[in-house]
Amino acid sequence: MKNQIEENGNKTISSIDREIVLETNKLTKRFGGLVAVNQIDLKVSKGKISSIIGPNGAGKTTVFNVITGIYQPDDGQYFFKGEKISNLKPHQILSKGIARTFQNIRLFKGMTCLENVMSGQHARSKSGIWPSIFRLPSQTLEEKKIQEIAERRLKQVGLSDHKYELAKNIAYGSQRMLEIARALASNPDLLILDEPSSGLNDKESEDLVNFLNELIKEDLTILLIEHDMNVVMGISDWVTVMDEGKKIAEGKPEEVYSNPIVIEAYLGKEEEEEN
Amino acid sequence: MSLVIEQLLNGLTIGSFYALIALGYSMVYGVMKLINFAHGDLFALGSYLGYTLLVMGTAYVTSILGIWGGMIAAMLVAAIGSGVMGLLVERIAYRPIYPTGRLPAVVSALGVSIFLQNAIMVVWGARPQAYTSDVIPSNILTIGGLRINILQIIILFLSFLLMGILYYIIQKTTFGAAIRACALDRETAALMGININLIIFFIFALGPALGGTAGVMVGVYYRRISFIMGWNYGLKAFTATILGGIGNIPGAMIGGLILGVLEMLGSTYISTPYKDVFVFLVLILVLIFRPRGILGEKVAEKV
Amino acid sequence: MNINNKTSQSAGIKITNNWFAILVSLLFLLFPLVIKNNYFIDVAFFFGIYTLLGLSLNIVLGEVGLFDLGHMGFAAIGAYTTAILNTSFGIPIFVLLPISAIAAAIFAYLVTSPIIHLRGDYLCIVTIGMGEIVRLTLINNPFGITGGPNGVFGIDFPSIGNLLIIDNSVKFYYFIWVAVGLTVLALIHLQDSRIGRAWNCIREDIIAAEASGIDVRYYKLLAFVLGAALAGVAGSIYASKLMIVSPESFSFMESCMLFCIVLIGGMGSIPGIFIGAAAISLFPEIFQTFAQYRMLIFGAALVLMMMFRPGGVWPRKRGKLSTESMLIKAGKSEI
Amino acid sequence: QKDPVVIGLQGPLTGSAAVEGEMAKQCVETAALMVNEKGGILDGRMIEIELVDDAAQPKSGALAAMKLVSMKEVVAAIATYGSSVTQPASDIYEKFNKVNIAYGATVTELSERGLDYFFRTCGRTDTQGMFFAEEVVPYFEAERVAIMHDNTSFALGLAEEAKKFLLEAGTAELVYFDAITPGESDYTVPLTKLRETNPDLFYFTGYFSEAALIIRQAREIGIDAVFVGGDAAINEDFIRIAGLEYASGCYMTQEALIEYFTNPEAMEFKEKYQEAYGSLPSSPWSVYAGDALMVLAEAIDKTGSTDSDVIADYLKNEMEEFPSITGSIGFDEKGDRVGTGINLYVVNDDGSYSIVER
Amino acid sequence: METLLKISDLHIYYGSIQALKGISLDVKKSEIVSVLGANGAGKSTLLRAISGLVPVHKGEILFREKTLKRRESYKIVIDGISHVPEGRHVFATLSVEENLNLGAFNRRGNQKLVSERKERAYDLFPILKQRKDQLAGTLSGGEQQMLAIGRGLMSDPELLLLDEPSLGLAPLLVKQIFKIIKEINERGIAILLVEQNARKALAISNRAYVLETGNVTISGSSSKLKDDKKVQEAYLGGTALKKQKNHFLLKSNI
Ligand SMILES: Nc1ncnc2c1ncn2[C@@H]1O[C@H](COP(=O)(O)OP(=O)(O)OP(=O)(O)O)[C@@H](O)[C@H]1O
Ligand SMILES: Nc1ncnc2c1ncn2[C@@H]1O[C@H](COP(=O)(O)OP(=O)(O)OP(=O)(O)O)[C@@H](O)[C@H]1O
Ligand SMILES: [Mg+2]
Ligand SMILES: [Mg+2]
Repeated sequence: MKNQIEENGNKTISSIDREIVLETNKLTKRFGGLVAVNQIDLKVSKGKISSIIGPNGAGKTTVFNVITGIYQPDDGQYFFKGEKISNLKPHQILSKGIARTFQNIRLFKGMTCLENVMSGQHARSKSGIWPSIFRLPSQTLEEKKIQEIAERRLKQVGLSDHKYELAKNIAYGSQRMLEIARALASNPDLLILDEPSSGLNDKESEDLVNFLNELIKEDLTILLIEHDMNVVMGISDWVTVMDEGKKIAEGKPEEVYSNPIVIEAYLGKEEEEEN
Repeated sequence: MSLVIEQLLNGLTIGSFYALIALGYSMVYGVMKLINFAHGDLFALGSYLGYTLLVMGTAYVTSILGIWGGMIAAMLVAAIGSGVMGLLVERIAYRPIYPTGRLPAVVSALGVSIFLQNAIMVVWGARPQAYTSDVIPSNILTIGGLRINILQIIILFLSFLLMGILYYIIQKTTFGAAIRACALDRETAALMGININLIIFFIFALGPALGGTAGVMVGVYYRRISFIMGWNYGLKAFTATILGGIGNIPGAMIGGLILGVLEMLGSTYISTPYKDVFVFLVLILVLIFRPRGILGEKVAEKV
Repeated sequence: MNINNKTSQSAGIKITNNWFAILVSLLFLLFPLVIKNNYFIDVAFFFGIYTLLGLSLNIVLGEVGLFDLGHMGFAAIGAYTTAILNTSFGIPIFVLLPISAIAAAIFAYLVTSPIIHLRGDYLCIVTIGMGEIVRLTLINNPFGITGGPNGVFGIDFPSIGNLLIIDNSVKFYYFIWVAVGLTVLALIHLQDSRIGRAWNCIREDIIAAEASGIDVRYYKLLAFVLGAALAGVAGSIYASKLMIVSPESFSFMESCMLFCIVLIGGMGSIPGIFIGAAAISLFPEIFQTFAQYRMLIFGAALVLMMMFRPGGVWPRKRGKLSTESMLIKAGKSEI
Repeated sequence: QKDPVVIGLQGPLTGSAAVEGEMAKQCVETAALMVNEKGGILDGRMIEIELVDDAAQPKSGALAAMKLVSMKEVVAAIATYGSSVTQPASDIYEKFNKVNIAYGATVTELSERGLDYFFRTCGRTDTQGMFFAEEVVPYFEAERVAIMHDNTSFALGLAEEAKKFLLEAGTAELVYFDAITPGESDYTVPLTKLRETNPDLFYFTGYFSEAALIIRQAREIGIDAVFVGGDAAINEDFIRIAGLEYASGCYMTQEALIEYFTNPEAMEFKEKYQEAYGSLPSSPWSVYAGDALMVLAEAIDKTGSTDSDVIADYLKNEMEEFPSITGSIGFDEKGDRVGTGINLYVVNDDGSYSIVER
Repeated sequence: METLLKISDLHIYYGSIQALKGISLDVKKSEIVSVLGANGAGKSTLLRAISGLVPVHKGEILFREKTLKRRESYKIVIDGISHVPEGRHVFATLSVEENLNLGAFNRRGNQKLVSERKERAYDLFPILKQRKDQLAGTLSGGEQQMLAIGRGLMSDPELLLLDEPSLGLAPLLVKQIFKIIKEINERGIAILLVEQNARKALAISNRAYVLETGNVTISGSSSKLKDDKKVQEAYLGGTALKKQKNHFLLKSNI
């Protein structure tokens, strides 16, 4: 069994040779006695959509949380564009160019949609306390730019009409999109999405897939966690499968989809109820 | 050596008062996420109720029930009185406000605290009152150079007993689990068939009742009570609550006892007037290293 | 307030409506000219002090959502800095005003930086502890400089040579309200800047704020430092008005009152602070006739106020940004 | 019916010192009653009291003073209890030329500021401190003296004056000098520290409320030094709280203990007060507030004027040995009271007091 | 068949926002009824209204012909309705076992009964038995969902309200959960199922309702709805993707 995993892993890794933006090296995270992430090696290629799938509790979100600095790893390093970013704080990671969304939507609920997206640009702006207090021209100008970009991002996710509404008052699906807009506002090189289609119905998921397919045409890389195979298979260039903190397989979607290990651990046998 | 033991005992005695009051803070906080600033004043109210029964009835109660019976009666009266007042406060001042968040309730709690404190002043007068000696047993024991007040032993025993009972209820029974569940998520608790109002009732009656009992103990032990005592004890008990880990019942007990001992240590080895400075510094140090208090559990906050 | 109407107009600020702001400013400007009673002017002065203190706490509590119940400690640092330096070295008050602000800010930085990561109620007790430590230390007269329980007295009136001496109730009234007006202006600017947004983000969701690139630690500290500096200014003015500072002015209860100011008005709402400060400083005076019963009534009033306006009397409304009208103008001239 | 003469009373009616304010109000009202029953002043005008609360806070004190000075009908003020509140308040009264008589502010410096309208019917801490060091310590032939205060203006002032004169006299050794925090209940820890210094005389300069706890706790942990309280330490409430078994045999340095006065004014005051409130005022300061009213009534009546300068002038220069509640009163140039006699009192086994003859 | 739950003309407001605009629906004994609808359509609100978490503004909810209006939540549980809320809501700092115990809170006196039911829950979800002393907050999403359902069964309900039980679960688990839902139903418990996963929901339910912005727009037997054009368009989208998936399936020969 163990051999089989390694064999499989080796075979698949060899089949990519593109520029790597994000790389983790034996990443490990423990919670008490539980090894949530166990020596994970991950490579994310530039300009592509990569997915992580795996059963609940496999440690996918934890990988994201470590990469984005929310948890500190117990072991291993990770590199972004060749630079070591281990142990940086979340806001530093964002400045490096990694933006993310959360599995359970985390918006600034009491603020307007526009303000939410403007906040996403915090790291890309720099007016300090005095220019702000005195509203110096430089600050005014910067604010204007921030707002312009924010409005553009809102438009991109189709929320222009809601810009003055409080984030908590818009529909759930819109909230997901708003969170993505906020992440995009920082103009990231790598966008990390944690179950973006969770809570969306099939129709909405499809819209999401189309949106991501458009998005990838910008100079951007996307890494996402998904349970919805329709989404994963529809857009991923590369899929990594985790189980119990370990990587059990990776490869092109169709390879992974037919991998018996993955089927056993994650997909389950397809039943004939759907036709 | 006997000096150290004596001092330690003193620290524990005052600490057990803090602990009893802190329990009320902690329980209410746990379930309602509300810092009940009025809790200290409910404690003071208990003290005055006991005083009214024992002293203003000019030892009438004591003559019937005996000194010990009188004391127990006073504690019961104080517990019931403070408990009922706690329920009233919850109904009138907190219940309409909870749904709108935690901070407005803090202001309301401060309002209740100011109200109660001044109400006590208006009813019983601004003069400090005294539990007079004809209603209090008092005996100094000297055991091998160690001077111990019997009352001290009794109070320590009683407060540990009360704390123990409470601990058992909260941690070991399903009812206790229901209380903890309410503390986590009231709506879901209701879906379990838990009567939330019953739990709130229980919390707001029991916390102040313990406080009221402590109020009588303080009166009996130190004799002097005053309308502002609630504020002082309240602040200390709140400190103890946080020190132990807020919302955590064993934490409140341990926090109270440790605070009492800390005060003793600070007063003895640092400086009496700087004692509270020392206590707060230790508290801050503890929080730097244990951001959720001594027993505060690491919340499994999943992102 | 009285001075900010002109500037506020030109900067395109809306408090709610410009005309309303102008009306209020005019009211403040004319008040001492119409009401000649010194008592009422002094009451209005302390209303101003509480407004300034409320505004300073609003940065920490209202904007960032940090549970600060020891804010009077910062005011105490400002007040004592002014008192001690003025009485010992004769440094004029106007020079001490910024020095007090800086002293309070440095103090805030030193004490809050190790504990800034604490959450909610744990931060709350630390701020209470901090306030108490300040007060107790002042009472204990360290190095004989704070005058112990008596405090420090004989503080000068603020003056610039013989040009301007602030020595009566009316002048003090204008002094404090000019300070309030300037502060309001600055805070309105901050509210709709990336700094104000960053603060609000932290209040709404710390983790999301971090993940959005906001250095949470820095902005929390900034709020404390700025809030403390403002409180220091308020303390300094307070000291020069009373000519004495003593520890009982900076008790835990007073910190609680500041807390109430922010919540009565509405978290993060600048007009709300005026309402809250009015409630806290005017109520007890209005109820003077009830003598012993006045605090009883005051307590009940606090409860009632929260019952009927739990979100504050004048909560901050969000929607269009106040900067927007200005931005369009600026944008045009720029491009 | 003629217009009344209005006299202001500023005091802590709420807050931590509310007990003092309440009693001051009662005493002043009793004193006013005494004057009014005799036909008032200025040919039949009654005295009326205007009450303002300062909550024992400097800020509220300043506002309270401002309120009184802005009321035209208020002729003079009895103000106020605490020293740090009196400070800004007296500045305001001074600025608006209004006679103000403090009744509990004993800090020495208050009358050293050259104010024209500031008076006090209470004594200064330095005289009492001196009395302790130069009369009380030798009387007990004490060799080891412990002084404890509670870090309030008054108690600290008295303790420091006592310490100063004690060190100057050099007759006894000061083995303990420290503060406790008022408002707490348990003082066994500092007392245990005190016990270890083995004093034979224990001077507590704070208030009765803590004094009562301290004497009990001190005796219970085995401190058998002679206990002497300052003039705020021992009164009826002290005896009630401490219990007679602990209170009897305690001493106090005391200027004006109302129980002990037998002059006609005091007897009348006591009778009226007791009639109205059931017991005697337990604080000496409140009686001084009553004195202040008597003094003001006398000055207004004698001069026939309600002008501040006339009254102030009369108080400083004309008034001598005016028989008031706590004995004869006059004022020196600084506005300090002259003609008080400090005495050492002892609490007897039945709860009464007697002066200790030296 | 006997009608268990009958809702007629239900109106619900959140402040000034109207979430439900006159809904009528019924659930018969031992059937599975699913409620489909877009986000914010009011599906959760419907369930919350049934279990008394939000006040009814207008209309009627009858459970076994007794009104549930203004009835407190805990009594509704005792009446025999159990609600497994959206987003699991397990008690994070309580152990798995304590969570289960609370599910049978109204029977807390009867130790034997509680253990029996607990065993039944463990039978259904063996993984929970392994984790019984672990704090619920540290379970993975799927485990938490199982715990939430298991806990909901502890009160031995006649009607189980499930709010998006498959939310955020891995495909394997989704299948498992649906299988378990079926199993539970086979024990005679009626189920009102709210789901985003329309396909799967329709596959196991007898009847279904489609909710759109507070109104029931389509209802009928599940098989009928599956073939409904509008339903297919709005809720069973992704046909293109699906084909792709089947293609992989063929390739993998399973
Ligand atoms: N803060 C934490 N404390 C303790 N355990 C944690 C914490 N966060 C995650 N875990 C545990 O780590 C493991 C991996 O969790 P993670 O959230 O990464 O899973 P996941 O793969 O994202 O699952 P899902 O698909 O359900 O979101 C789980 O067993 C979880 O219970
Ligand atoms: N507590 C609340 N306060 C105000 N409005 C609310 C509240 N809860 C829900 N709503 C609103 O009521 C409507 C229905 O919400 P509900 O949660 O019932 O939708 P849903 O169909 O369950 O959606 P989802 O698929 O996202 O769970 C939505 O517009 C929502 O914004
Ligand atoms: Mg996850
Ligand atoms: Mg829902």
